[in-house]
Amino acid sequence: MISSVVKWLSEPLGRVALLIVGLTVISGAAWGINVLQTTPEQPIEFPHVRHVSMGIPCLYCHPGATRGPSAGLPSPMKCWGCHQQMEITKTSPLLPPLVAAIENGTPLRWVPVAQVPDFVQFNHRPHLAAGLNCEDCHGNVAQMTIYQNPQVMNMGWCLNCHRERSAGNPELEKKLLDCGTCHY
Amino acid sequence: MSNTISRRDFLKLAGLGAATSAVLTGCGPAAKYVTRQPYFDMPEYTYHGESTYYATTCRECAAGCGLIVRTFQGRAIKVEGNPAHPVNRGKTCARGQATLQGLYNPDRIPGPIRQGRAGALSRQVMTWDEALDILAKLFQNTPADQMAFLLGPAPDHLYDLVVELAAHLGGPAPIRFGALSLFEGRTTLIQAAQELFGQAALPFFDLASADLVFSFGANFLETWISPVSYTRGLSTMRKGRDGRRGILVQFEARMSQTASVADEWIPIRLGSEGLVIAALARLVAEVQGRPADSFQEVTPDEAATAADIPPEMLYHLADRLATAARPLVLVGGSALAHRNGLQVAKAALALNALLGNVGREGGVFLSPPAPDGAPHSRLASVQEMAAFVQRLASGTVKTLFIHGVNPLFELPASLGLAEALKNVETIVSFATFPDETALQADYIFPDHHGLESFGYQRVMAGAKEAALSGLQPVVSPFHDTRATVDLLLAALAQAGRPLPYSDEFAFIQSKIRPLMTLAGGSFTAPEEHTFMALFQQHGGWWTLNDMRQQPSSPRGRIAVAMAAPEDGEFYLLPFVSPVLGEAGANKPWLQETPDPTTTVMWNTWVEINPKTAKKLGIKNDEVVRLIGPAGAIEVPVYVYPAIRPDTLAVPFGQGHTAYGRFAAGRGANPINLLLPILNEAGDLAFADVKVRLEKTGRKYSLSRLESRIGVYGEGLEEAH
Amino acid sequence: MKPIDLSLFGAKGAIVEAAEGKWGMAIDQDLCTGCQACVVACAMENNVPFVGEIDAGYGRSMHWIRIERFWEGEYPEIRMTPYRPMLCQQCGNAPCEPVCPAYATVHSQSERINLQVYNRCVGTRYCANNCPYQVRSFNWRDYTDERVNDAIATLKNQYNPDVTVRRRGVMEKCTFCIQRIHRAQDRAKAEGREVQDGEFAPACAQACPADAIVFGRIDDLRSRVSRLIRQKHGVHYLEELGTQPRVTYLVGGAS
Amino acid sequence: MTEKHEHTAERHLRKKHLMLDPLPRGQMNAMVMESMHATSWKFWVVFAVLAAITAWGLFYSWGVLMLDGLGMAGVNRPSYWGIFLVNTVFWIGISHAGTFISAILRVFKAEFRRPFTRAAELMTTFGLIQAGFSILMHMGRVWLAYWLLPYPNQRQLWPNVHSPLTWDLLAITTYLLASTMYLFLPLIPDLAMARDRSTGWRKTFYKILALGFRGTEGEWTHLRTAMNIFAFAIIPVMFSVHTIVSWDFAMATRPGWSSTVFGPYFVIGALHSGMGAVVVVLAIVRATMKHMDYFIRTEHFEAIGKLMLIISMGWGYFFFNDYIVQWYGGDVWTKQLLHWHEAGPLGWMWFAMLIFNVLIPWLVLWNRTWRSNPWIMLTVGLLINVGMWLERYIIIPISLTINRMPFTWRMYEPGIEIPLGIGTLAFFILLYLIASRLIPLVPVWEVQEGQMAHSLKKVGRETVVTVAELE
Repeated sequence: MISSVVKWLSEPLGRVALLIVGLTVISGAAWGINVLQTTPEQPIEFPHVRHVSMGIPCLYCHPGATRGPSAGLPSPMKCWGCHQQMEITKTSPLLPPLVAAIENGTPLRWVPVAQVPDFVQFNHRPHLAAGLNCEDCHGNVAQMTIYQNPQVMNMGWCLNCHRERSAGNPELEKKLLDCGTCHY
Repeated sequence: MSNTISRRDFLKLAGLGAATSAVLTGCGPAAKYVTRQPYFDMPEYTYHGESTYYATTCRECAAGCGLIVRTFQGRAIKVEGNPAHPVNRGKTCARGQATLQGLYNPDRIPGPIRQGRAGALSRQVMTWDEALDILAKLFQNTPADQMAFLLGPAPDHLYDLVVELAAHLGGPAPIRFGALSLFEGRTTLIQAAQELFGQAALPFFDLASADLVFSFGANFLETWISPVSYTRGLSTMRKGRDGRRGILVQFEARMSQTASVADEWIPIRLGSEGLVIAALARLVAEVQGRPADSFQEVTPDEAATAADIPPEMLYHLADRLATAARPLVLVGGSALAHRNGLQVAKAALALNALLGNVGREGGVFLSPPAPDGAPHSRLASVQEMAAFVQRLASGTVKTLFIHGVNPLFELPASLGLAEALKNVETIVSFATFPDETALQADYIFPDHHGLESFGYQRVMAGAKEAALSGLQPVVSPFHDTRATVDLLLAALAQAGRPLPYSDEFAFIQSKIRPLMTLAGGSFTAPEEHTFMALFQQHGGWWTLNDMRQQPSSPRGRIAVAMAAPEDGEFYLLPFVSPVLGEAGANKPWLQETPDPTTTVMWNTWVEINPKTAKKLGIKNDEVVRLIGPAGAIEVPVYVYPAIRPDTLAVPFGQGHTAYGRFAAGRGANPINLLLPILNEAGDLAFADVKVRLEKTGRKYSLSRLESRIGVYGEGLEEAH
Repeated sequence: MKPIDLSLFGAKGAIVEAAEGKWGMAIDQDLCTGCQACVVACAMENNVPFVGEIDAGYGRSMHWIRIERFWEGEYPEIRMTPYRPMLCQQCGNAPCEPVCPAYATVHSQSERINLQVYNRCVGTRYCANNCPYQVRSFNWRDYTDERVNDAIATLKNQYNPDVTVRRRGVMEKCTFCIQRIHRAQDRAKAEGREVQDGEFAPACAQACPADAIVFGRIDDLRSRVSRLIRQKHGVHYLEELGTQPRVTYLVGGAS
Repeated sequence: MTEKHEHTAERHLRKKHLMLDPLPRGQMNAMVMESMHATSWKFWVVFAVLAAITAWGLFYSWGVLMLDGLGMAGVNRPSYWGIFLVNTVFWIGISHAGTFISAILRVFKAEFRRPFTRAAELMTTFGLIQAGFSILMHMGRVWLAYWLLPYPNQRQLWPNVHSPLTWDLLAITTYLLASTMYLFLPLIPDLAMARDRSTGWRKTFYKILALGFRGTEGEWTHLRTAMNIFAFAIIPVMFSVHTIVSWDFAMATRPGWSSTVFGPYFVIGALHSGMGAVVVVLAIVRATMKHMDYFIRTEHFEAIGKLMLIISMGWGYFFFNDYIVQWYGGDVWTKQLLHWHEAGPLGWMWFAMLIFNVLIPWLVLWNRTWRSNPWIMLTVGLLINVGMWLERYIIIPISLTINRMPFTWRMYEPGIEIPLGIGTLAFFILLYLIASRLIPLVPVWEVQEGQMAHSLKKVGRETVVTVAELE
């Protein structure tokens, strides 16, 4: 029985069948990867590039970074502070959701992209205090529209930097390589 | 086409790996990923990832402990004590800690409901406009004297408003009730102070500075009056003054949690408390060579026999009391729950006077008055509740409003409230949870949870300072609920009989305003808005100096005797569950918190002395039927080594038929065994009840934290 | 002679640290009233799940701190032993650490406490077997999953975002509220100072109405906790096992 | 075969001893082949039942366990390890006899081993599979079990080499690999024999497995050398594995576990249960498979019986040694524990263990007639296995009840462990069933080799057995 199947697979029709199965598997996998990696749909396709090029510092909209764990996502009122004075607010096809949010008093449901799992306790403040800049981890946001992580934010990536920075300093090594620094 | 993998593709592949490993290692449902409402207009001081802390007041009981609630992105995360608050000084009890489980309880009433006295929570949701219409019509159409308000012990601002409302409409004043007050013997204590000192105030026992405390029946470490404050008192006493550690002696028929912490536990027979106090008083007087006044007729030997303790013990105790530097006699709870409870309370206060510690550090004071000068509203005694039930039964009440109390659970069924409610045309409940009483209402217009509410609570006991504890919402309402004060004000306005307050906050402000002019407070402010802001920020306003009242010298005669119980096999001692209190049963974490003395979780039990159990052939976990004068309950047995052989004890707190998934159908309610037998002050003489015990032949495994092998040696019998 | 540096042998998980430790706790059993405020406070702070009546009665309750008590004598000469809050002793030489095959329970070099790394845990439960104090609790079921326990759907709103929510198959235990340690240290560092004694406390110590639990630096002789543990009536339970517990129990009371 | 002039004594010897009762090679091969092919409907019924039990008990229940968490089982505080670990130790114990019989007896040239080395070796491999299942089931997050393997990863995390569980994993893996090799090597000539005597898919199957073995002198030399190396090498591995298993307990800071004698005590215990299991397997194989009564004779039961008696005595000695030291030590917790063992609610297990492991073997196995009866031996073997399972049950969940925190002492009541345990047992038997249809359960070449080496010689009036040294 088995041998006849094997034999059939070596025939032209069998080979076609093999090809179809193979293609299905590969395209399924590709679709899966794509679904997982598509940047999430944001309420507004926010052009970081334009804002950064105007010279707005990251901390203007994400001020939490210097104070604690989360950098924060701006509320509509923050956007409105500038946008109410700008002509483009009325004309841009991107901005009706903002106008609607202001008019209705509803929030904009931004989808956080740079996220770590629940079992990782990340704190922005010490990273900035240690002299890191936003772009060291978040990449060149000045060239992005919707933010995308420039690399996978996983433990190996974290540890690499922690190792480099603490090398040769036993006290710092204790702190930066301690499991309990991030996991509790 | 390039056949090298681009950097982006590589990241995608790596991302797939990351996603897979996130699935594999996932520890979620993550605390961070709880659905949250993003801010529309973020307050300036709120940054994502940083917590905001709000001061408010605990509403799990009426003691009025100050809380600091940690909130994070619009959710209340953790409750801590307010370190500045005079009642609890930064500490909390277990019930206070679990208050968030009430706020986020899955069984809260989500919005106004046309309940129609259905047995279960009705699904007929209304809008608040409809609710308002109904209320307004009720105010318009019900004659004021046919309207009745039944309120709980908290919050005080609602009570104040309803008092004004009733006066405004010309109806009878609202009545307040809470099961804790029933078990504490508050009315009796106040009445005793009134009769003995001529001042109607709750006695304040200064535990912290005493060095020898005799406590009769008062479970002050559990639920009695202000447990956090009294625990601090005990702690201070234990830490000692000048290196001398204070001693606590507890007289109780059952080793309660308080007794278990005491240095000595003296198991006197229920009902003999008055005699023992009187005998001690006589002996102390003898030692000190002073006249014993009303206690002259008491024979110590007879008292000892009645209490079932050796007479030498009584002499010895009296000696210690007489020679102690700062002795204190404390009385409350089951000691007052006898027909002669008022005499017991008076005897204890008189003994304190005899010891010369009235109005002295480490002695007895009277609680400070409310800072705004308003008299503390006394909760109704069972006598007054019985009269109220009579009023309801007679059909003279057309509309009944109920807030903050669950009388169908908290009052003995023998009072006949359930029947009486049928004679009330319309019942409106403002309950937050679907408790037994709320389900019997025609409408439920749910109030906010305490942590979502404005308000204030007068601190009645527990602090030396006069304090008005403030409530403010720490989170925006989780459900479509509405503050009852707002609702009442709006309904009155709609009914065309408005009160002069625009809303709840304005009402509170009008009540706080007089404090601005008082000196010696915890803060001052030049103008009203600042004062209000500081009031919220500090969690209330209190005086900085000691405002306890000095009792005047005692007068009058006291006649104590052995209390005469009803007929029956065993004394019954119902006690409030130290962990659940009267309303904690709907909080899963409190259910799972072990009872301190028995370590039982999630259920009701009856405590039986091992000797009695052996005599009756009863083992642990056997379900027995307790038959009281007014009813019967079935509960599993806990063979408890520290209870008198003639006494059975059952905790109060479970046995709900409603009140959410964690409470309903769990355990039994001992209060339904009781007849409305009262003491002279009108409090329930619940300790004068005797019960019969019957086996049912069934078993129910009680969940205990402790090991029956390790603690009781089960299975290791011959080991020692 | 130079002392031997154990870390040279790679004894990272099981390293015997310097005797003094860093964080420690003193629990005065004479003051403890058994009121369970610490138990509930801990659960609220650390997202500890409840397990229901049957599991709780079967030794599966998840409390990170439990209050023990025993009996002495028989009625009427019966006495309850002082309440004994039992929690992870954060042993300097912890028996749980070397036995974990995955390094999920390790000693923190910087905070000198025992860590439980939830996401590394594979659930062999060896650590819990080997813990002489029996203070580790295991997630026997998915108690925190709203598909299993639908009450979680609303109760999860009170979850502390600073503490991982554990799922089935993972061991957990008291962490000395390491999230609070980190927060305090972070704040102090941002303000350019050291953490002050009494600046923060774990949830249990903060709630304790009797002030029976005191927490702080035991390597600082001036801290309140080290003054307390130097009193004569301090004991370390099961210290004969060489565990170097960091929780000192004060027994017998003042004077 | 029978010759007229043969003495009765000689006839008796031949009837009794397989080695002296040779059959022509071809006939013997045919017998073995037939035993594999002769499959009655009864076999399929048993097969279906076992497969169903395995599917339900092992795989379905395990799925439930994984989805719902270990709450489905009876494990609790303080009995964090339950029947899972009991079964793990039990199966590892069972697996020991295979190698013991095969390797030790081969090294010491014990001739009676020849017909049943194969069945015993299979037990090692199949038992280890069940042990592996049992320990994997016990993990809270089994889907992460690969974290216990040392593999390079970007997090730079490795397994903890301080943990006895890591040692265990290494030891068991080594043992599984080594014993599988050791099973396979002696199988090669038989596979080649089967290849030459079968057609169809069986032929392909044997062709692949026989690795082109033709039976040349060179091949035999290589095979013998390899088998010799493995036989010697696997003995220390076997001892170390069960010693390491015992260290899971002995290294812990628990009363009753922290015992220096646990290593050898566990090894002897493993042999005890393993020998019992071998006897059971042999009795069943002999009774149910065709022609097996030729290969497996009462002389084998008799010889194994002697070994079992010695091992039982050894087990008794180590048990006493462990007990007396623990008892004399006087540690308060250990005293409680010993009392709990004997007088606790499950005290009957303790006595049953002693009766099954010591009393019954000693009463039965001293008698040659009883020893030679397969059915009596089957019973004794089963009882010993029950006794040894109880021993592990006493060491794990019952001992775990007693620790240094009396507030937590609690009994253990198994839950889903029971179907899971039954599942492993069913799977074990199922694997035997499958093997009995696929590979010769008797190593034909080894029997033939033995028969060639044995002959009867007359010395004076006595007929004696002589054995020629072949290797």
